[in-house]
Amino acid sequence: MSIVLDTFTVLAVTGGLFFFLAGTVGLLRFPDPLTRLHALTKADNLGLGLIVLGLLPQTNAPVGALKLLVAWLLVQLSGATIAQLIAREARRGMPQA
Amino acid sequence: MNATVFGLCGAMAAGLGLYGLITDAQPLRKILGFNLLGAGAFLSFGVVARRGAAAGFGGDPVPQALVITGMVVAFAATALAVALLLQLFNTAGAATLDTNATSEGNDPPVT
Amino acid sequence: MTIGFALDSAIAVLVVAVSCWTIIARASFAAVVGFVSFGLLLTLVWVRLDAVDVALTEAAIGSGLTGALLLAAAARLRTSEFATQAERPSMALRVATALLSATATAALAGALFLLPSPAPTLAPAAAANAGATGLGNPVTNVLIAFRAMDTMLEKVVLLLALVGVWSLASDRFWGGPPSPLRGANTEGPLAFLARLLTPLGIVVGIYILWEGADHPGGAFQGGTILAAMWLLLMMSGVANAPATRFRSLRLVLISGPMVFLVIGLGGLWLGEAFLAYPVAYAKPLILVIEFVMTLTIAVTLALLLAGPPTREASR
Amino acid sequence: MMTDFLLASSGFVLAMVAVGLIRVLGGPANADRMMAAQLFGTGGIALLLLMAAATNITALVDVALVLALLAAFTSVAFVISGSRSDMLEPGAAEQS
Repeated sequence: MSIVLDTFTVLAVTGGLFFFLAGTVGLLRFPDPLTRLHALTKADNLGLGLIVLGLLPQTNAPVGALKLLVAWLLVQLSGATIAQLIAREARRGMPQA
Repeated sequence: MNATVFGLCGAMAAGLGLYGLITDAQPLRKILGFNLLGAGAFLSFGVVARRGAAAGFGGDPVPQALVITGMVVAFAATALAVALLLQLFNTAGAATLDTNATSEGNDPPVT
Repeated sequence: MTIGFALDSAIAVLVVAVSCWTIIARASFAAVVGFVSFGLLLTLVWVRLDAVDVALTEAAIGSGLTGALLLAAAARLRTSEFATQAERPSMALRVATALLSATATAALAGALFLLPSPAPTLAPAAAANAGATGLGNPVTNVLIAFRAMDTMLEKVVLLLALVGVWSLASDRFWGGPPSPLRGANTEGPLAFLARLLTPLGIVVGIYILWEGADHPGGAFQGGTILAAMWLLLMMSGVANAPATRFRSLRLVLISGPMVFLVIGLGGLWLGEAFLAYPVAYAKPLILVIEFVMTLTIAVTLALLLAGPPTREASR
Repeated sequence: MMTDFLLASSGFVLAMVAVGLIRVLGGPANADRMMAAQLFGTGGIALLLLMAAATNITALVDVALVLALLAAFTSVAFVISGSRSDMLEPGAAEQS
């Protein structure tokens, strides 16, 4: 049973790491703030979600799992809104840049 | 020992903060430098706390508590410094510590 | 262990790189962003040093509140920035300062390397006396019981700093509210975020306070989170900065140090010492102090950040 | 074995945050710099959660929670002061 769970953890965390890598590559390669913001917020959020999913079997108490999910929820809620706010700023600065 | 790496890092941050505090002409950057200096000192003290790990604790709790107190006091000092700086900007029209610049400039509006 | 060492070294190199950026960046806004990143990285350092209580404080005060304070100041001073940039000190002064800073760094690093080998520690003493308070978190024990005098005086320092900030107001604004913290466009997403995040944040803040008895956390960290949530409401325009003349507000501001003082004098009156808690009531007394202190810290920190009153008090 | 994997994973996320941080601090637009807190809001939290699982210190999850809240707060502060300094831009930018 624990082998199955550990394999699941390794797979999900590796998947998460892949999306963090993708987000960073996007951040480095994309030409303007809006696309860079896209790379950062979309890919990293998916990466964090997969890592949280992968870590769930490793928690030894239900409270621990709940806290992981709350952390993920907090990032989702704030990330979506803040990405929009930063995008507005980026768009106002665009004509000059 | 791992903690030593962070001790070195704290010492360097403190040195960089001191450099910024003295050489940068902008008061806001001086405040930043001062905070960097403080953070470096706290970090060095944190290494001392880590070295004192005993009795099942990961570090000596007394320096840790002192660092927490220090951080709150540092915030209070920074807030007061920033308020003074903004007041200087509002009355003198420029955020500068150069006494010649302010006395030559237009007279501060009396409030 | 080697993976851990590589991780620690990478964090340390990053911390030094970001502090360099904070000093050399041209624009103040960029420098402050560097400083906020520095604070967030320090949180990781404290975690690696096994000082989770300090990590929580650093995340909340060191990078969060200090960052917001300095960012607002950088935005206000933007027009004056380029004029002051011209006043660069001479080359000789800069070289001399670099030498001085290098010496200070070397001295600090040397002091750490030359520390006696079984380092002096008060950890066994803190462990031996933990039973007197009934709390499981040694750092909370030190803060509230063993060195309660420091913590009480630190509350007084916070209050004095606030008096200092308020006294910068001109006479006719005394007792009025500080400037609004609002940005250019607060409608829509920002107000939505503030309404959604604040309840969650208050729960997390109280949870951190509650955890502080036996696990990392406590009044400072919980209070700072509550302050940040209140400021978020003010920044998004959902709530307004309060007029500083309100009696209830001022009562909250002084209640933290007052409760501490009263309980401390009570210890003296009972024939023990100033701030000595009677053993049977130690835990409930400490909980009362922590709870009141959290409220005082939250309100004081938020008002420190809001700045001096700039508008007339409405009657 | 699991511990090593989780610790190495947190090292990988740290490397990603480091590269991203260097990119973001360099700008050129202030909008880029505002992403710094967001970067820690996702990367830093992933790192802390991985470390918590690797070292079995559950309190690190609390640090991640606090960091998530404060990163959101700091991001809002970034956007608000960034927009304020943009409002002052004409004049300031031309003087330089």
